[in-house]
Amino acid sequence: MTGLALLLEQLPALQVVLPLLAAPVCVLLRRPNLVWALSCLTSLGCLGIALTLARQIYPHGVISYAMGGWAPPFGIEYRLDELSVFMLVVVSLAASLVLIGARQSIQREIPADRIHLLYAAVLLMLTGSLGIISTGDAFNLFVFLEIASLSTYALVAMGRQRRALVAAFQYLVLGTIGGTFILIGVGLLYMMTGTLNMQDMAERLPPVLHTTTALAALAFLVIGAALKLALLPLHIWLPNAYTFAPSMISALLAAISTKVAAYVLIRFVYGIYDLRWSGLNLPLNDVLALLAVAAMLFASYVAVRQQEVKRLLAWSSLAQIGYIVLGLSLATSAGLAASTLHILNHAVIKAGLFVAVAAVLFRQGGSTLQLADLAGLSRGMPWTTAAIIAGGLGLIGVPLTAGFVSKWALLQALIESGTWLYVAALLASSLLAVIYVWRIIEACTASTGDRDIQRREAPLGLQLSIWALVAMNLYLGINSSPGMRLATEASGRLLAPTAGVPL
Amino acid sequence: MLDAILGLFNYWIAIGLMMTGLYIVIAHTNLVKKIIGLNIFQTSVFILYISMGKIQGGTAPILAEGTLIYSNPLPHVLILTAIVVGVATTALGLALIVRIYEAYGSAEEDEIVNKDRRA
Amino acid sequence: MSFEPASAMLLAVLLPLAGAGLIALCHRWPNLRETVTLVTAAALFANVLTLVGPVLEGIRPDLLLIEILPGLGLRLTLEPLGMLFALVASGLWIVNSVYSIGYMRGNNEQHQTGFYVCFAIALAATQLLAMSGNLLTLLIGYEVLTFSTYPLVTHKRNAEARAGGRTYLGVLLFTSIALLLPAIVAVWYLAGTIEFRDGGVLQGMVTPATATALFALFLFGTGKAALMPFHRWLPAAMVAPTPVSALLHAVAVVKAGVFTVTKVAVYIFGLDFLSVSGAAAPMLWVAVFTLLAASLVALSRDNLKARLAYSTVSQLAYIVLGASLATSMGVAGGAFHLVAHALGKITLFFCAGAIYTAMHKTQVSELDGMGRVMPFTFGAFLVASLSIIGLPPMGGTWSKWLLMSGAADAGLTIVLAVLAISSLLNIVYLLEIPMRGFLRPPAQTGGNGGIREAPLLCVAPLCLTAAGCVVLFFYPQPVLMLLDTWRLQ
Amino acid sequence: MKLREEQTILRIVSKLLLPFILLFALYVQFHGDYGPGGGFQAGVIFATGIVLYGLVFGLEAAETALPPRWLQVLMPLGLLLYAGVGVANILLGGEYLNYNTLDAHDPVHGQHLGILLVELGVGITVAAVMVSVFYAFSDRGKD
Repeated sequence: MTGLALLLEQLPALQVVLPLLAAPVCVLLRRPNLVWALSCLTSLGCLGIALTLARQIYPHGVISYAMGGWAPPFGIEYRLDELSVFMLVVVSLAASLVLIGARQSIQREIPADRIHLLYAAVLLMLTGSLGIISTGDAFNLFVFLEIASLSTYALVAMGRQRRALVAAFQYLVLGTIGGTFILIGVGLLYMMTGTLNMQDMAERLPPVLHTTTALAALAFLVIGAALKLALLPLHIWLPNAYTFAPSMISALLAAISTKVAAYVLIRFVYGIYDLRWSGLNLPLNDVLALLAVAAMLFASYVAVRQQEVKRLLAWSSLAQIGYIVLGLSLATSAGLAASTLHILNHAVIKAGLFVAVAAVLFRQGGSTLQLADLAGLSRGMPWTTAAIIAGGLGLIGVPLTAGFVSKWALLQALIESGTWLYVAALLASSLLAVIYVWRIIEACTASTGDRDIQRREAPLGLQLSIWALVAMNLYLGINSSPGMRLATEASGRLLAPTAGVPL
Repeated sequence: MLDAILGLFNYWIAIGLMMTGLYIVIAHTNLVKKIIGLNIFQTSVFILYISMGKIQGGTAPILAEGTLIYSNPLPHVLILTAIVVGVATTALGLALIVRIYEAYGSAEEDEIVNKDRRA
Repeated sequence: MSFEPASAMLLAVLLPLAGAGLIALCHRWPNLRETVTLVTAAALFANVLTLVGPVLEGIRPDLLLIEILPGLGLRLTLEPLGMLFALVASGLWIVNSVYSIGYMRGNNEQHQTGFYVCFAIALAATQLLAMSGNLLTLLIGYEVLTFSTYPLVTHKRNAEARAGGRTYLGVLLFTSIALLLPAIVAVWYLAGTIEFRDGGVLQGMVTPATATALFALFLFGTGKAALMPFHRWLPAAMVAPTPVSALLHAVAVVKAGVFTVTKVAVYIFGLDFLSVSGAAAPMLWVAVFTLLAASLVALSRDNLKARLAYSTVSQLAYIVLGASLATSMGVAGGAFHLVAHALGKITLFFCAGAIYTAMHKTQVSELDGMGRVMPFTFGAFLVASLSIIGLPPMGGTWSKWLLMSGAADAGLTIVLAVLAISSLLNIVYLLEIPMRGFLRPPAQTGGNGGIREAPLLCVAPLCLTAAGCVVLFFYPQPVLMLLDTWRLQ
Repeated sequence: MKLREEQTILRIVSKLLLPFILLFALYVQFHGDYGPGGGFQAGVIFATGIVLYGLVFGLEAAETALPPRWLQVLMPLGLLLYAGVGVANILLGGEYLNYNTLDAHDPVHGQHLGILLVELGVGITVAAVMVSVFYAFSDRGKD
């Protein structure tokens, strides 16, 4: 075996280890620009690894990696199937694109002696997120989830306003409750199955499925994941966290945190349990679907009424999370594929919007951006305005943007399941999206009146990041066949009657 | 009935602690108390795990002459990790409280909300 | 030129887009900018003309640009109806551009570069729409058209403009997302394809009840066709400068709406299926109602542009009516009316703009005696009015004739009566204006400064389009040939 | 502070105890692969020693003994040691954290070596984090 092939074997671990190694190096380096460069390189490295893995997994199927050489199900197994590798690409791609533009914005918003800590926290968050996706071990998943969450709390707390601290605290309390719920669920499952390996669990679960313990475990897992995901009644932490976090961190959160939580939910309800099991005597699909619909409508409605741009986008994220959950609640391959695709598309769209907002804030100063502050933006920062419009159209789901494709897929899935009420809800939510997006666009193109705001385009780095994300958005909207195919294969693997290879 | 109460006493303790912890988190406005509640809540889960690993008549899982039944060490190991996570969370939570106190002059949630509203 | 027809199609979409880019680059040099606009418009028209030959020979150029989802891509296909629309839109763009230059300079408007850029993008969208080979491409063209015309509608950027723009965008986006998109998804789900095909794709796939519902979704969903109750955007868009109104009402937007309706009726439902299943019948009455109601509203409007707007709502209903008759004669009548009304209405709006530019008058009641001051403008107005009413020797005669034959074919005598009544209403509300202009004495005394027309760049186009109305009566063959090609296929 | 100077017994006892606390921490640290113990516990015990020192002799004294600058370096260093062992395993041709590779001839020896190094990394980080948390809190409110 050559050295390179040897290294290829180790990619599932390297994926997670790379940012884990880079984080302490960041703390040691301290120099803001060096640290930023290292973070970029690391996330790009992760992206490279994820793509390499995808090239292996899509044609050949699941990769199983025995951590520390201990064979599964006894040791910790890193198990990469189509869905996980899809998510790996989403997360590392979003992280790379956002980090590339982060340098100036972070320098402007964070005191110089803390920048290296911020990047270290970002890398730890990346470690956690990638770990969650890669691991096949339920407890390991919990640990990574907490690593990601803890670094996120710290990142939110670095916001410039004092309210960032309160937002971070709120997030910490609810996030910890969510994490602990997942811990309980994992414990109960371990009680019933005697294993922590999720694949193993899935195989041992059917005989004991009818027990209260197994059902309680599912309830705990779903609620825990829903808390991290900010599914509607459990959403209160999210708007504040997104609003008061440093601008670029908001972009990262929007692109990564909730998306990973959505992955966790999918893993629980399809990887361990299976929503389609008839023995599962719970109306879980309906509950999830109703919550999703409530999120789509209510959150969009609240978004329409917001005056602060980041908060508006945060509420819009809540609505978009509704789309994702609605798709996966259908328990069909088409629905799950639509959800998966929307995870990617929404990550790209929302990250683009938040980075654009960061660019505006970079020129404007301050840490919150009222709609009224946007007046005259189309004159001073025409390119940024164009990016905001492109992202907004993506949120609405206008054709040729990524949002259209996933919405189309979701509509298809809904019609296929004959759930017409949900179709109506989806359309109603899109209409609300039109309104809130239009409020932003109208604010951007409004004339400044007497006030003469001097504005220039943001620095090149931010521009680059914005346009990379917008280009992704448009590319995914125009040439969506590959994304759709990957998402369909990912959901197909998860819903296959005999999921995965034998242990 | 009695069996359900006494035989499963470990679960009852865990549930009791869990509810106590959650109640404190929800009901108290003092941020430090919230963290304490959170800790109690987490501890209940630790107990749940550890009691799960105990096997009646089992000894510590160290190979020794004459013992055949061992308790399951795995939950302990897991919980050790979970405790570390809990400590990290607590530390971060407390650090945030200190900074919130410095910024607002208070660690009571309602006062903080009021101050933000006025600002 | 020896273009492949397929590449000429692509060029028809790309040319205006390239033009838009160039116009933006020429921001600082107004003369150069306007030259670019005119050159692009002329090039586009020439390019579209090259396609007429092949289409008349029965060729249908077809080009799959990109596949967005499996079986679902951006596809350009040119059939005779689309050819007609592309021709009308690109041809009138030239005239409209000339007029715009006169109007914008005459009124010293702001943001002129943005105006021409958006105009060019809107034209690209109409070309895409006209040549769309499936519903998705059509939807994209439709939405791009909506978004690119929004800045034009809100050109004045004041509160009033923004309120009008909000209604404009709100109605159009609401209908397209809430009704049109689900209809498209439903067709995709039911028929497995959203390609436009001869004879439709839905035959045998759906029950008559579903077809009726779908047809209603399509017709109401096409907000640009301005069927009541989704017509509010059209009067609201009157806040726009007049060249924009001309574009909205004659060239691009409303015609895109009725073209969509026609195309869906012909190539998605298929006329046979539409008449056999009875799916079109309810919509026929909606069209009839809109036709009459809008005429009545137009009667009560004193603002000239508002009156013309309601007239448009009414005239569009003719075309929808033609499609809903579900006979080839009816569709042909609708398609002919698409041309005739375009020529007539653009003239009327040009006149309204010319009156505003020269005299700053916007109300019908202020126009007494103005005909003597602006004889060319009011003469053109008279010609265009007669054409829209459908009196010989104007082009509108043919479309009324075809529509009536179509109604007779379908055995709907009552529709004949409706068309007759509507023509009477047209006479009342349209002819009032030239009557006032020519026959009444001027309101103010001492206003006899001789002839005072708007700038030449404004007047020449409107005389040209008025002449077009007459030419269309004596020489309708090109249009009829295209329609024959369509009917023979 | 006056109070601190009066606590003679406390000062002497803690001075006596301190070496043993640290020694015990090291014992727990390095005996972890045979008996109960390991990096987490050892790190905390070690930190306890420093915390006790700080409580009794004052923050300044503790910070002279173990400067915060060191902690800033020690924290990432421990993590690096941990992750580095894993990477070394990969470079030696095994899976991440497959200690068997550390000794080409005797996998069991490799296991011992591996867990020792990894736990040392954990211990260093935990101790450093604990102490810096203590520093951070007791540093507050002075200025």
